[in-house]
Amino acid sequence: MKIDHSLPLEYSTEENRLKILGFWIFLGAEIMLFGTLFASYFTLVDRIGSGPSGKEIFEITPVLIETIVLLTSSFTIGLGVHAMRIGRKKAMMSFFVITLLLGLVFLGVEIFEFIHYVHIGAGLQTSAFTAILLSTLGTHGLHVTFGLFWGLFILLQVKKRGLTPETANKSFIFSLYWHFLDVVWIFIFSFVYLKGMM
Amino acid sequence: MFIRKKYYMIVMLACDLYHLQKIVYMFLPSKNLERGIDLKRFGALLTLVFTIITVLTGCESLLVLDPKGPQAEVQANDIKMSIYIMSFIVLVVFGLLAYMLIKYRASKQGKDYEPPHIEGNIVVEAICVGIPILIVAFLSFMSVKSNYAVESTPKGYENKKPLVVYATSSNWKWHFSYPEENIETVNYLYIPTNRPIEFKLYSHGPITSFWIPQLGGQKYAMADMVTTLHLAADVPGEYMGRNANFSGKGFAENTFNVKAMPQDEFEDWVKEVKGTAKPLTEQKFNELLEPGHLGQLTFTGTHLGFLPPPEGENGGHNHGSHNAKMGTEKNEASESILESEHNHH
Amino acid sequence: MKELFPMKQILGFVFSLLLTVIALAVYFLDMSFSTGMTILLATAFIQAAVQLVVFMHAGETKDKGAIYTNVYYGVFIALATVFGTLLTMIWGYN
Amino acid sequence: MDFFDRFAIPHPSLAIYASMVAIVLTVIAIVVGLTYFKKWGYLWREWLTTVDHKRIGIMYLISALLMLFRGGVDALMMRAQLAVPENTLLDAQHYNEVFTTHGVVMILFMAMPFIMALMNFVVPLQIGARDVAFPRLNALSFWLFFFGAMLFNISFVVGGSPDAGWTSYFPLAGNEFSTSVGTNYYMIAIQIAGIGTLMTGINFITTILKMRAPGMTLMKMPMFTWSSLIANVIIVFAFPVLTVALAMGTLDRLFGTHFFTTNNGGMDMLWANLFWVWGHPEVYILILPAFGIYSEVISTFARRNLYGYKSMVASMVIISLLSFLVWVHHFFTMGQGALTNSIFSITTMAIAVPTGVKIFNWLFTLYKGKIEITTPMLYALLFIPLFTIGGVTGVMLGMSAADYQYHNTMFLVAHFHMVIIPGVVFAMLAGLTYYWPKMFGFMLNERIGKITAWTIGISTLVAFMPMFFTGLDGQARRMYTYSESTGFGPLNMVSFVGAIGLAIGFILLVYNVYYSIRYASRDISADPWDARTLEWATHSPVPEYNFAIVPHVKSEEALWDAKKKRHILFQGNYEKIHMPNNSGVPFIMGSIFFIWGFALVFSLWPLAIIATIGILACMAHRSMEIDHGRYISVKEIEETETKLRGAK
Repeated sequence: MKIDHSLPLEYSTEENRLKILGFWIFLGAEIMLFGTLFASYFTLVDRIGSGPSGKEIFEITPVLIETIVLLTSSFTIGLGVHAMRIGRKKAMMSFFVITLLLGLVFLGVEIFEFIHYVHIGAGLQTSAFTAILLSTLGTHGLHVTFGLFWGLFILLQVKKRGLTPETANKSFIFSLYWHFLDVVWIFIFSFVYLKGMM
Repeated sequence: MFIRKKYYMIVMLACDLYHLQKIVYMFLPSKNLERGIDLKRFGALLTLVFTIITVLTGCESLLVLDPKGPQAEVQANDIKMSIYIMSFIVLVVFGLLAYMLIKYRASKQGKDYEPPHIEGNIVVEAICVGIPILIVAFLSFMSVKSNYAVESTPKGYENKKPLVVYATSSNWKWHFSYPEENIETVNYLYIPTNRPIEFKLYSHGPITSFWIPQLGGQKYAMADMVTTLHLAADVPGEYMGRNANFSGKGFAENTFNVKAMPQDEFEDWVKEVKGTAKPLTEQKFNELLEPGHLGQLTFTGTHLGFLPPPEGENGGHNHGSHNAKMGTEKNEASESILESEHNHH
Repeated sequence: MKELFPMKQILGFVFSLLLTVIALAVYFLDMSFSTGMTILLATAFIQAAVQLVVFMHAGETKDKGAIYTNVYYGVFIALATVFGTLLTMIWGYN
Repeated sequence: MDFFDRFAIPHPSLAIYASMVAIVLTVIAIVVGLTYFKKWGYLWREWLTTVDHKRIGIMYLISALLMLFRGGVDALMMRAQLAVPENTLLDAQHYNEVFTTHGVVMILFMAMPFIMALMNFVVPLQIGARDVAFPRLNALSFWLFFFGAMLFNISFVVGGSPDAGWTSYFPLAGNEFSTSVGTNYYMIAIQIAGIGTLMTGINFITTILKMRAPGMTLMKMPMFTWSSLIANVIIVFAFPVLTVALAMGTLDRLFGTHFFTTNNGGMDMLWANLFWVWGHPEVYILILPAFGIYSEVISTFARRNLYGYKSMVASMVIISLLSFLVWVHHFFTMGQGALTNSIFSITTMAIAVPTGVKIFNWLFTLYKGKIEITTPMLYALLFIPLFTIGGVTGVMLGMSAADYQYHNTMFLVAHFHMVIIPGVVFAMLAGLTYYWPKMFGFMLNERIGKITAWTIGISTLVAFMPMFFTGLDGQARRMYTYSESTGFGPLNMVSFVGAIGLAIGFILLVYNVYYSIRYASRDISADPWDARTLEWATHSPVPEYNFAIVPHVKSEEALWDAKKKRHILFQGNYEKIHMPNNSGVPFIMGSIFFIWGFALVFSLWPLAIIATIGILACMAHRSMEIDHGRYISVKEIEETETKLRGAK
């Protein structure tokens, strides 16, 4: 395996460069996935049947907590990648741990939010609106959940194997994923919640 | 007579195949090609093209190309026009292909002929882009124009008061409600000629498509909204109508008869219905909604009163509960209706 | 410790918080739907761009052409899908 | 017994029972055969665990051919049923199942894998790469497709086939009107295969962008590679839409949500909308690689460079964008108003322009050529006129006002068959014949091949031309029967004759394979067609590392210029070659996906949860695994090369 030392570790082999580009293309597909969910959401948002509308169920506090937490986690994982690039394994791991913990908080609040919705009669089966609302949020939430497990496995590998071209590559790709989830959340925050409460 | 027309077309198709066979020979490996034969082959190709055009002009008797109302006429004219333009394109492509194949076969080239390297030619490519763009632009213009034409009251009928008919489908029937006349029919439709008809379409179940080919193109009938179809009949007569969108087991037989007649005859019919038919009750209508086929039925009153169509405040946005009771019946449930009513229509 | 907190990233973070606060105006202030949507569209897309450039390092390698093309293509198609769907499913019926 | 009742066929017939027996017997025969000939190990080592793009391509090919016959039998049954008025060969329910599975199988489980087969086999060779970017992912893609297809196919004998059409419009496909598990199969099997396709898309874009041989700039790529790149771009952006639509459909069916139902705000047409947002680009995913094949074949056998290379590329890029902007033409008749229809009518017809450019470029490639009519070329030459008919009728359908009359009729059916069969199927058969020597080291018989091509070509015309007329005469599609008074009978009989012709054509194809395996000469050169691109520069069949030395490319027709202008392709000495290791994980993961899908179809929740955990475990294993691949030593390369040259 040829290692190119002029590049950051995560780009240092051909395989690594392939993986990073491949992941970007995957993110292109994810843009379309969430784009479709948004298209469906906007189409169904007023079709509330006999259930509640967004205005009636959205609350600003949990949404704000989720937003701040996720934005911060996106910042910390950025710092993690920076630490990785200057070879600070411990710092990098700490930032990743903080990121995952923030992700966990986000998930907790979201689960709480879901339970609340179901409790006030806005369950998955209530109306087209609630179905698409919970599916859109749920798809993002599932991505976060998946990310938590994925991040955990990467942390384990970094701990065990140190910063090698492989682990650095995985960590970097994971950071791309995490930032992307933040971007998606910004759109959810803006066009599901804020637009709904406007 | 109906069937004889089809046989005529088969004969024409067979002619096509005969000519095609001639062209086939052009492709088969043969050793001694003479110039004379080439011309014959080209002749065969031309004959083929002419045959195609003859067949197409023989199409006048096809339902869609035999319009009996202004909307169908707009569409038939569009179709014929596009067929002619497209035949021209097909002709050009076939001609070019035949020319290239006849002229540049390996067997016609010298043994050490080396085909040249040609990158492309701006002028040629500009023509290949330009002419299609012109054609597409023209067709787009026509398309948009006809589009607005078929989506509004038929031309020449603007000043006449339209007859509103609610045409609703249920598995696998059509219900026609005449709110002004306050009558309702099942699986048959009487309309006055020379008067615009405004069909309000929706469905008590799967998506269906309301289609009377000789009066105009189709439009969907859906459960959660009402769509509008503008038609009119110029000529009295009986026309075929059907659901064109697949809707399950009874789809093939999901047809209805249309009879267009002068206004006074239509009014006589309405009177007669009012005098003889039974009123449509909610209970009776729910029975009618059961999946299955029915013959032709006639009622006074309409179902629009007790089961309002999904428009206005009952429309897609907030509707819901009233539709819930339908459709839960299994298709299986009324197998018997399907069997017993099969002969009626 | 300081080397762990590069200025670019901190500024990026502050900026994204700022954008969030601006976006929140549509909730706390009273404004028309179109003004609100304009603000939301602006803040959301700028925010996405910040993430893309500052945190995701989209433009740092030779592949940046491919990466940006990919993202633009995706955004274009996604927007076409969203607005095309709205046009067909809702606006067309008015 | 309640538990087992759900697996029963709700509407059985003799054919289904016969199939059950046949399936069981076939499985037994395969198991016994493998055991008797002691081939289990071989199968596992060489095929099930392979990550070699060539072998994966061949597995796609075999699957596609199998599915072609499954879908073909469906087609024959339909045409037989409609051959005469009021026929009773099939009843309505069976007819509905048959046309549904025909559509799904032909589009998703025949045409798609056929394209994947050629892409997998050819693209890395054409760009001078050792393999695709992510060989392991490639294997996973294949197995997801394969098990998705298998899941879909068992619906025939377990639980009942879907019967709501390949478009599966709601609410007909919803719980209200489809009570069997058929549509669950549809939703989940396509989902599984679709995820595989999406990953292929990512894989091939990365491969083509990053793994080209030195010197091969984007504008020096062979046209098939270009078309594959564009098709994969469309895959990456179109398939997520299908993923979402299917997930919503699944939620509706399994969890009682109201996305597409007729109550509680559900919107049935949203399904149609999303389906076609994916569905129309899908058409171009199929047709573009086919265009690529034609470009290669026509240029090879006209003995000329491809005319208008740049405009070919430009037209494909434009098609890829436009393909996402036209979907509404599939439901012009929904009532969305004249404005919306006008917009989509114009975008639809606009696609005809770049497509037309391609047709003219092929015609001009023939100009001043030295045309040699081989079997692949014959398919290409049959394609041009037939596809033109299909294409121009497409423009006619694009005129929205007129479409109100074509929609849902046999005219439409005729149109898309005249596009897809000459466009895609002929291309795949041309590609199959063209690349057969590269795949297997011997050529298919030319005489039988040409007869096959003619049979298929003429039969296509006979089978589908009459439908244009019956369509304009008011025959709706998907009707299981019609009365004699409609007068549709004779023309439908003609179609049936055409369908039989097509069947004969495909049987001839199989016969050709059999005949050539037995009698064809194994003594062929690496470049039997005197072709122009890089894939013909290596041995036939291709060694596992593709090229012993990485080629250096100077022009868009690398091999041709090496032959004519003495460009040197291979410089330098052998070096050890890094290759990926085989892995059983993709196959195992595919099998677990199959179980997962089956569990969801029948709502077997504990099993579904176990399978989900299994899938996640496979991913976790992959994450933790250390696999640096292996090296092929210089000595081994030398041995292989000497052996292959000896066979020349």
